[in-house]
Amino acid sequence: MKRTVPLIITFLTGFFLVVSFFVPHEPFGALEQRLLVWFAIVSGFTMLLGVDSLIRSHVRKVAGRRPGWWHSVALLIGLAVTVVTGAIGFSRFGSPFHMQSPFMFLYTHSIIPLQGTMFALLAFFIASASYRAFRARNTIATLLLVSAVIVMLGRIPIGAAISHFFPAAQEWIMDVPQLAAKRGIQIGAALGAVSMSLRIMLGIERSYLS
Amino acid sequence: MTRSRWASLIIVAIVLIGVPALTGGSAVLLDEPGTTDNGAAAPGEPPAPPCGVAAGDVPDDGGGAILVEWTHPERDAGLVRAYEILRYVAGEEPAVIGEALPSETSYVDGDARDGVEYQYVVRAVTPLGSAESTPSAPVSSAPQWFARSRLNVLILAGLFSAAVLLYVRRARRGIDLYVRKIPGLDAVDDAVGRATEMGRPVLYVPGIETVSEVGTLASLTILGHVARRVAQHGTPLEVPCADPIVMTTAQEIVRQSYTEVGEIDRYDPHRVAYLTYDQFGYTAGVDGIMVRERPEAVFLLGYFAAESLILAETGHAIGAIQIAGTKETSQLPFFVAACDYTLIGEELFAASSYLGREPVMLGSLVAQDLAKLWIVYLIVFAFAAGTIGALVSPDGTSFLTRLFEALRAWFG
Amino acid sequence: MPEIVRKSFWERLNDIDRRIIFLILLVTVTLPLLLDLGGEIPPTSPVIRAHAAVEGLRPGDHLMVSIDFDATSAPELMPMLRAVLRQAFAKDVKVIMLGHLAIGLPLGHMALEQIAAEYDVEYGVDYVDLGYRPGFQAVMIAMGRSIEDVFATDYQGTPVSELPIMQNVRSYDDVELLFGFEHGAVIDYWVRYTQARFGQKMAFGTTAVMAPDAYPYLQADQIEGLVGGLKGAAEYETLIGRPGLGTRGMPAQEWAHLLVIGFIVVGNIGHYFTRKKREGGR
Amino acid sequence: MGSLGTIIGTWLAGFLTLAILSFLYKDNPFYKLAEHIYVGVSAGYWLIYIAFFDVKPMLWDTFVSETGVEKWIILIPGALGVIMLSRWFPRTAWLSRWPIAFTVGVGAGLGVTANVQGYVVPQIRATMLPITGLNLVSLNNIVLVVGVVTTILYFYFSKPHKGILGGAAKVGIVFIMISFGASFGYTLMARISLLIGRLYFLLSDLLHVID
Repeated sequence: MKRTVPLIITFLTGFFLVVSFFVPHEPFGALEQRLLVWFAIVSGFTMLLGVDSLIRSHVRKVAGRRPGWWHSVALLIGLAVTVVTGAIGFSRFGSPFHMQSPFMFLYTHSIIPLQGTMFALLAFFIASASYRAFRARNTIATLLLVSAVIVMLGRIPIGAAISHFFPAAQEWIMDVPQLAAKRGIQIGAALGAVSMSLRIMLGIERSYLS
Repeated sequence: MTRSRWASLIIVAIVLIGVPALTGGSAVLLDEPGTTDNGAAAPGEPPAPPCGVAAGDVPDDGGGAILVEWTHPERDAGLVRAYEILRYVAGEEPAVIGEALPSETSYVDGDARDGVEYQYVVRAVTPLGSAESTPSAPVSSAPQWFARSRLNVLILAGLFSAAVLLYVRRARRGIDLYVRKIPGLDAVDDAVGRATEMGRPVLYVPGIETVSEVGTLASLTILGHVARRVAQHGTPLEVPCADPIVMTTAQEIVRQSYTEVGEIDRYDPHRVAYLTYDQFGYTAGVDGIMVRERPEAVFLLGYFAAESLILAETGHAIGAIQIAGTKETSQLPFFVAACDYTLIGEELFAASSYLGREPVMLGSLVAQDLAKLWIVYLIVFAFAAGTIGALVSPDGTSFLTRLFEALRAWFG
Repeated sequence: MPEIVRKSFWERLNDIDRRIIFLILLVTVTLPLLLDLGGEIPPTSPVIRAHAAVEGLRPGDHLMVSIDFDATSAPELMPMLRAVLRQAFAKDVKVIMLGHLAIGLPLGHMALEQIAAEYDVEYGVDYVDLGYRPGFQAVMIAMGRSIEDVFATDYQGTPVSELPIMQNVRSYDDVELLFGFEHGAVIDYWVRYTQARFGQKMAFGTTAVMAPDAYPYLQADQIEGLVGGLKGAAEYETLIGRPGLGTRGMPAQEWAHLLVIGFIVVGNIGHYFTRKKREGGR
Repeated sequence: MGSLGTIIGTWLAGFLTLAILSFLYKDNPFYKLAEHIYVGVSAGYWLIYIAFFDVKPMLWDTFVSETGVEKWIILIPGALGVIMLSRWFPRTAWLSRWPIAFTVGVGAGLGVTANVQGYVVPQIRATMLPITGLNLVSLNNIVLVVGVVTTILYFYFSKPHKGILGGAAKVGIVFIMISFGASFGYTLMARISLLIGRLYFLLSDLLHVID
């Protein structure tokens, strides 16, 4: 019961999705859409488990007065304030996402800048990674380096000003060798993914519930 | 050595030949497209109506849809604002059911009742008035039992599945199978070992997607292996999750691994925890764990987007051994640049077979190789057929050219 | 034998603290922003056409601005939005803002309030923010008959019937131009529904990634103009004579590119010399 | 929100921006605070988001508006969701494997067909290219075919990489490296414009150094 039922559920879910892909006739055709809606609903409930896990782990830190516990207080306050403003937005404006809702104020002035800044860190990390990683250690590493530099130069007006070679070479590298390797990788990865999915569906691979 | 040098030389030669050729040839691409002059004098009377209105059941669907197509010689005059599609059943007045752009010559009526016979009229709307076509012949929609356009997928997926099952069975019967070394996977145990020696934790990042993404499933199976090693050594394992379903699944897997090696008492579910579903919020949190817990081994396996480099660079900065892997080709370069080992695409999916060294699993790797080989044959064959066909008769009438075209057409 | 080996210049360069790299990058990007080093970017035809479409409006005409992007594309699209709003307010054109991305609209609203403060304009009279309504296709189509049917109130809940600006605006017929700022598929629906069906004149600003997809619309004369990416924004700023983030951002962009290439070159020189030393010492 | 709200909001945003940027120097209490606020606020945000855009329309609204069988069918995923919550109680925790099995099944089922249809078939088709004569397109076609084939062979697991296979795999890795270099360089511009966006916010909206 504890092991067989989940295996059957996995198999049937996967099987019906595959059938739905090939059989447009009702009731199979709409199964894919339906199962995806179900998936979204189940993940909605699971979100409660996630938030519960987050709250518990930080309540533990606060209760145990672990180092930096007051940061956990900030986290819990942030979480609570967001959920409460969301509820206020829902009850007063009919949607938490209404422009006037305090929830959106929080979104605009905390999540947007936080998101933008974390994202912007990439500019720094891409610089430090290029400094360190692009070294002509051997033939293959040299190719990596040369193609990166050509594409970098080809994407800015100065590159074109130096020589028309750069924008043209940039385009060619992106369109031909870059695309070729990407395709090769994707075909292999797709086969790997199909075989992995099959193993899971058929219960050969079952580490998730063994 | 010499062979790789030759290979590189060939590639460099191709680049050197190809690029100048392109520089010469791409001048057209760089030109700004001129604005088309639209000042043709408008005739003072409504245009001719659309003609040749043909309607038919949309193939390969669950019914309820009819495709309407038409031609309109007047269209080039640039006068048409839109096409209106009218529908009626015998004995009723036609009513507008939808519109199409001036550039379109077809419309899908997704609101048909199966079995009911409809007729369609297409009306061209212009500032000078509108013009209606003659009605189409009566048609009805019907559902199909099989999506014929997906026959190729069925055949390919079927053949491949059969190969996987066949080789898995063979493997079960104990036939010894060779699998080449995958450096990143060989390093998994070393990394856990080193973390144990240093008395530092292991950090396992299963990506930012949920379990409907196969890359996440692959990552979770590798997590099982890592967790067993970790449990044997008694090393702490941190698994921060961005998706609650991944969290619950990972908790099951890690708990199971601890149980298997008889260390269930050491399992702490709070270390397999949810952070936030927000891509960069998760990144910020994992970065925080990295700089504070100072893990010695960091695993970045699964689906990653832009955050890949933020995580990998932070991991590099704290001096951890990093093993990364994803099938996202756009993120692979960053992992290669910042991590010690990177599992590229298929290697990520091969991992659970490889790490387990279970013959059953290795069987599916052999099946994958067989499929790859056939794909290579197919591509080379098509290349040869297309090339020889084009050389033999450039007008495209040779048997080989037609074979080539047929092959391509079969693939969609 | 063990001795204290003094690291050579190249070795130290090789293991340089990455924070120095961060600092250099920060300075390289900040300087052009601060000092306004960017020359004017010569405008290209799609941007000139977009600018001309707004320029062709007369005082009192209505410009509808649609915010169809969110924070991730804001660095590219906000400069365009600011430039277009400045151009409109300077010409006494009335601005009606709305959007099809609920989570992006606050960004547009902030820009609207900011730019409006620079001019002698009043909310409800010269500009309005209608906010967001779900279901963008339905919204687009319904506005062809009556804007008030969809947007009975503005973003604050004030009935549009009480807003002077909306007194003369019933449908697209009273909107002389629509300018959409796009980072996704919404642009296709604007063209498909609003342009094709109602003949609405429209121009767009898009991210650099999206611009090639929108190009066919321009070639087919379905849209009046197209502004693509930070470069397009810089061109637009040149046209309105108010350099902004686009103009300043372009040199920052280029400098940073060159800097990263410079890092790679320096890293390789360091690598070359230290390798010689390593091999010589053996 | 009035202008006071905007001012407070701008300063909050400014503080958070600087706090995150300070991570580049080293981990510090400000980053730690911003990080915790980010995790907390965004976890709350997504909880609300999923509740409002997933569970409410898909489960609640469907249940309320539908009649007949559909009304009851939609309770199946609802029940699975509730079963998932059985993890809260150790004695019933094993039940949660049912919904987990369902979600994994969705992933596996999609994985089988989507990968064949989405990657294998179109990529093979796109790589079926001929030489049509002495021209640029033909040259590019050769490079493409060689690149795809050798990259595929690089991932061949069940034979040692020696002989022809070894040679092909080495050419494959050359293509892979060129590709990685190119993708890396291609992304640079977008990343830098994000940084420009953030710095502009700091210099303009917060500090008013530039307009």
